[in-house]
Amino acid sequence: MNLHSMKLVTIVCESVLEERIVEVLGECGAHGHTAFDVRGGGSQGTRSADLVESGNLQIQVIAKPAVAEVILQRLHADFFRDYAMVAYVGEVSVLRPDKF
Amino acid sequence: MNLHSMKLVTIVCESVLEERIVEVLGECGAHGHTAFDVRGGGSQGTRSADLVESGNLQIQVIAKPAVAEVILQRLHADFFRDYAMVAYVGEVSVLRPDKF
Amino acid sequence: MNLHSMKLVTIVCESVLEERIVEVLGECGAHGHTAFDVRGGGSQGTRSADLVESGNLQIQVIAKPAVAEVILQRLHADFFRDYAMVAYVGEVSVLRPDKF
Amino acid sequence: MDLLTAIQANLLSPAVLFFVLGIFAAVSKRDLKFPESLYTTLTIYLLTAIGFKGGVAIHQAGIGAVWLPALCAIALGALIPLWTYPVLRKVGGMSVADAGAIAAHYGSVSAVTFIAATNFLKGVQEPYESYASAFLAVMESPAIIVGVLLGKGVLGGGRFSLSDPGIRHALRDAVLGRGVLLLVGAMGIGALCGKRGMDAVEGFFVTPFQGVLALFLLEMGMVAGRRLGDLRKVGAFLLVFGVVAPLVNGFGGVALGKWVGLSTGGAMLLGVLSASASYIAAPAAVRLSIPEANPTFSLTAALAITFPFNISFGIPLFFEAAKRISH
Amino acid sequence: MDLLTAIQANLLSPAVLFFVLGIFAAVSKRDLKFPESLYTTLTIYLLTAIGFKGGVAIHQAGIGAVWLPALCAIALGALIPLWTYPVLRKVGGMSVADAGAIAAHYGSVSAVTFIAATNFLKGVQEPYESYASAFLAVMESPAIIVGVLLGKGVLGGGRFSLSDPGIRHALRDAVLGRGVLLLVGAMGIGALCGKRGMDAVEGFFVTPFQGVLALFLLEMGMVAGRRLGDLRKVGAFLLVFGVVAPLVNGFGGVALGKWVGLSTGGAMLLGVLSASASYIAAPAAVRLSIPEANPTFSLTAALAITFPFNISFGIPLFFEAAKRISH
Amino acid sequence: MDLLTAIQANLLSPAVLFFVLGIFAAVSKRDLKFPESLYTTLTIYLLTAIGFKGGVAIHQAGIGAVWLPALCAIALGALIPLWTYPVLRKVGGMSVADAGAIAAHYGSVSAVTFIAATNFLKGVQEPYESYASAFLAVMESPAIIVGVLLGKGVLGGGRFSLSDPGIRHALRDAVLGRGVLLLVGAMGIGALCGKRGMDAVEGFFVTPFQGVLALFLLEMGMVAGRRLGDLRKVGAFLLVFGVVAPLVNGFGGVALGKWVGLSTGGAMLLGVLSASASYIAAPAAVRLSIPEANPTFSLTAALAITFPFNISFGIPLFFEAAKRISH
Ligand SMILES: Nc1ncnc2c1ncn2[C@@H]1O[C@H](COP(=O)(O)O)[C@@H](O)[C@H]1O
Ligand SMILES: Nc1ncnc2c1ncn2[C@@H]1O[C@H](COP(=O)(O)O)[C@@H](O)[C@H]1O
Ligand SMILES: Nc1ncnc2c1ncn2[C@@H]1O[C@H](COP(=O)(O)O)[C@@H](O)[C@H]1O
Ligand code: NA
Ligand code: NA
Ligand code: NA
Repeated sequence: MNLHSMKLVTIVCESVLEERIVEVLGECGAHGHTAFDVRGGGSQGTRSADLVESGNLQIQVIAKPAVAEVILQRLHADFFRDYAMVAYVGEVSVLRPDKF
Repeated sequence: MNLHSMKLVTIVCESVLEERIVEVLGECGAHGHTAFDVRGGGSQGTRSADLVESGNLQIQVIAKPAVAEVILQRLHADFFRDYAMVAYVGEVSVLRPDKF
Repeated sequence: MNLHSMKLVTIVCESVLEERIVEVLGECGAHGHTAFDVRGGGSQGTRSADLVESGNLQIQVIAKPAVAEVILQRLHADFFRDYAMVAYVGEVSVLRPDKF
Repeated sequence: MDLLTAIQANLLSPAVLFFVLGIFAAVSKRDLKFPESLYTTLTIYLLTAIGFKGGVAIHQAGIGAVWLPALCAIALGALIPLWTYPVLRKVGGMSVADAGAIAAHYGSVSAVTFIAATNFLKGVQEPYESYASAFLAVMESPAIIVGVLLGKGVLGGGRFSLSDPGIRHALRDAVLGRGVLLLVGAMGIGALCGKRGMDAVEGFFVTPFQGVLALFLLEMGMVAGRRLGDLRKVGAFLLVFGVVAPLVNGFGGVALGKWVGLSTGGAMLLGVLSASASYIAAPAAVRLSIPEANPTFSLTAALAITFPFNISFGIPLFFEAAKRISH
Repeated sequence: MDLLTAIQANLLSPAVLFFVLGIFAAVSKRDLKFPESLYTTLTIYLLTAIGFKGGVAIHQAGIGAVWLPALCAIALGALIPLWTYPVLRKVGGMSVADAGAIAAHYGSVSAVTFIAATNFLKGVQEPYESYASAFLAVMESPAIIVGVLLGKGVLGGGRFSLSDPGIRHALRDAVLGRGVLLLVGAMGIGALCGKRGMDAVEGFFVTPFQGVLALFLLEMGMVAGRRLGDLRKVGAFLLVFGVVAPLVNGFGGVALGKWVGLSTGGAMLLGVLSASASYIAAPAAVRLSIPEANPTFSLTAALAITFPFNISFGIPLFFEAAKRISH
Repeated sequence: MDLLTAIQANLLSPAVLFFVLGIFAAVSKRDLKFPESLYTTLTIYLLTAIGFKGGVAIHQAGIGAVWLPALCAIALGALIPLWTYPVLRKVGGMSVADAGAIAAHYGSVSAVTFIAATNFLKGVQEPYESYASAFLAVMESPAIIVGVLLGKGVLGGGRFSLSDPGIRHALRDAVLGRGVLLLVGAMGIGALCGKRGMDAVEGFFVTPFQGVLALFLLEMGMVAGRRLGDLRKVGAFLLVFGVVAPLVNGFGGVALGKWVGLSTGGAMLLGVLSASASYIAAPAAVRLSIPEANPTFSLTAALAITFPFNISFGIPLFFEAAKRISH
């Protein structure tokens, strides 16, 4: 089986940002994403999900290493300062590298 | 602490496949799985979750490397062509290798 | 871009434990967590989510390697024997190491 | 009331207008963010309520009155794919898989279209056999089975095996899917409880019913509206098919209903059922058993063409037809 | 109405039949896919509605009428674990943890069983003290505390420490869990608002109430049905216990109710509460504080044996008993 | 009824008491675990119901009666940020971003406060222009736009560009957010359907309405209660502002309402709208367009101070004011 290395970028952030981040991911060259609602806590306090304002969201993107790097840079430049957000990258392998 | 290497297989696919994939995982030798509903977008369009038909699902399985490989092969053979699906593998460590 | 290595600890367990585990994570030195409801199956049977008792939960924590190790040890000591639970660790990279 | 008045009254009903609002929201990309569980909850409520009411009606009418028209309904459901399939193949130039898939959708039925039709009848104060939801219950499965057989190419000696896990799951879904189980189950409960049971639960299953339908149609409007963009992809043939098939099936259903002795309202409901296309049971079963069929074709036709057509124009049309044939 | 008629009428009520439908769906592995949030929402509605109605009743009856029977209810809840624990240990051969866990479940109460019993009384037009939901509110916690103490082995000098985080969380849950808070809170609100408040919210808390219960029992049927497979695992003793314990507790509760001056309906409700086993508050608290107890035992007994027994046969039986004692 | 009686009656209404229960649950850290989808579902229901009823009222009153007071309402919404911004800057010493953000919240409106006010009027049997929900619909957006402009520093020549994606998303949300779409959409439907449509859906949109509001306020109480802890963080100025601003805006709104010819009930509703602060539309739009503003300030003021103040004391106060001015 022929596995190919990819990056998995995970973003946890305020729900209000969903549309904007999906837009940014497309601009950075990602070909897809997966999102779901989460709850959590961090430096900016506990986030439940009863008001959209205080809702929390996890977005996962599989992307080529170069794209993943661009994504992180954009997140850093556009969102890290002002919003409750965590982002991290991991290594994964996929069968169909052309999909990402 | 004695950590053991395992594979984490993640599958994102159409909700309609949940039962079938859980069946396949068992056939491949996995001993458990975790699933939850997600939304997302990829090569086959945006998937929200308002109709089961267009629903989206994430399934995660921890398995021995050999089992993980069999799982990927089965997914490739049985589903990749016809269904909206993404699958990837990552490395993780666990304390109780006999559980998986 | 300056990426820093961190550990991602993932715990899948009975919903009833949510508050206690968040407490434990804080005691171990973690600075945040993300949680969401899942369904699944493992050695202790199928867990749906219709009663809290049989509900299932996934918790993710990004933490320094030393903290991650402490977390696993605490989970092992306090929960592994009596509760339906799976825990695993993976490698991730982050931009702001001081957050974790 | 003549046809134009009926159409106008129907178009100005809360149900249809909420549907239009949903389409508008989807088209103008204003996601109303209806929670997924709300959609499921409303479905469960509508199926249970309509089933329960039908069961109470069976209790009152006796099973003797129900079996013959129910048999006709089953036959209708199984036959519709048999004429739509060759048309889709020959006139539409569709592949075996796609033609079978679409045939399954159009033979099967849409519960919400049926419910909208009963509300229409209530609005114009036209009586109907309230056990008609039994037809809804029995028409869901046969067409799916016939359509899947066609789509797997049994006509051309194609491969069809019960050991194929997709087909196994699909048939189980088709024969006793959750929709059928809820509907038939609630119907059985209604038939056992009768009037006394209805008195107890009327405040939940009857009082808010029409309003719940309106809210549900708001959601359906969003679902349909999101599919509008796919209209370009399905081609002119399917656009025409999505209007002509319900007309043919609907008038056929009305005629059969009259022939088997149903009232004007009852015949109209049988027509609406024939005209309606499934967008819940059929899509799931077809996706599992004919994965090579393109779901965009069947779903766009069923949801973005036939469903809106039926609830806006089809319902008053079939009502008018049922009145005409009776005179 | 004699006992057989009462049992038959109860078995043919929408509530019980929907429960049976739920069991059927679970046993035939047809997941009806009720969203998780629907379960929670229905629970919130039922607890709030029953609490509010009870509060309005307290407003009308005066607290003076309530305190004595409520005290009896508390005593009942605390005493039931004390007799069930030794039986489970000696006759059933259960471990300390399992016996304490099961005792906690059977001393505590099931709100839905109570609500089904009030609906039964409404159906047979038997009056009852509508402030009886106060008994429901006060019986949930004491038994859990006693059961947990027993299960941690305090009788045998076992370790029990308030610094154990599991016990800390569990006691907090037991004393002021969400069920109790909703129930007691809504009751307080009803007591403050009285009739005028009821007039405002009747269309929500009363009109659809019985139907909502039917829908909830459909869901409970699925939950119970999924546990049926575990019946083999729990052994013959627990099967018998799951029927005998509610009978003993139920008749005891009826007798105590009569003794303290409750009406036939009220005594029957106290009996039903004693007979019922908790499947929400107790499981969570016990899981946190006695993790070494096997939840399969207590939950299967409570959900798959005692709950169905009570809502089908127990309710008419305790009603009959309450009528007999009164004459 | 004098002011004290009105306040007391309001405080003892189910709606306000359920709100207090929610606060208690949050403060005592007893999470009632209301599912997220329940919150959204209740919001959808309340907005649709109030919109639909308003639309039916417009159908009956004619658009001619509505446009002038609606225009006043728009003006009110746009003007409120213009006086609150300088006060927040100069007296409160807030940053440009924070002052603009808070001004946007206080100019915009809270639908639930409005609904609670209509329920109050129903309780005291005071008639009002039921098309008043039109004011609710038109007041949501203008204030947000003005507030965002202020918060981006346009007064001080600050940077404000429509190509900023945050501002783009925010303005789209503000002009046609989901709240406005549901409200205006349902209102249009009501206006088209009139009485006949209302007859069909009354059992859903009217019968349970007040009870649903009570349940929703239970949830709002939890949301507000969780913010109480932030009161320490916002400083004394904002505490005072959170009570004084609604008083000033409320009395202003009542006076304007009277001046433009509204009835006592209608003027009171316009006052309540002016007094209320948005906690749904404004927060989302402001978060996207003025990310540098601290949401703790605006949300704590709106949710933990102004909202509770309005539904407990504000509503009877503005009612009293409306009565006084009329004499
Ligand atoms: N150490 C962490 N591990 C996992 N998730 C985290 C962590 N820190 C923060 N988060 C998530 O990221 C969200 C925003 O974090 P923050 O900006 O730190 O408030 C939180 O609500 C959590 O869901
Ligand atoms: N690059 C990606 N990163 C993360 N998730 C993806 C990606 N591509 C697709 N997905 C998910 O997989 C589902 C099916 O993908 P597809 O078959 O490409 O339509 C999508 O709905 C997404 O939820
Ligand atoms: N091999 C596995 N892969 C992924 N998730 C698992 C696995 N085994 C167990 N789980 C999850 O962990 C929960 C508890 O597992 P267990 O203690 O084995 O019953 C299950 O309900 C699953 O959600
Ligand atoms: Na059909
Ligand atoms: Na009990
Ligand atoms: Na305002």
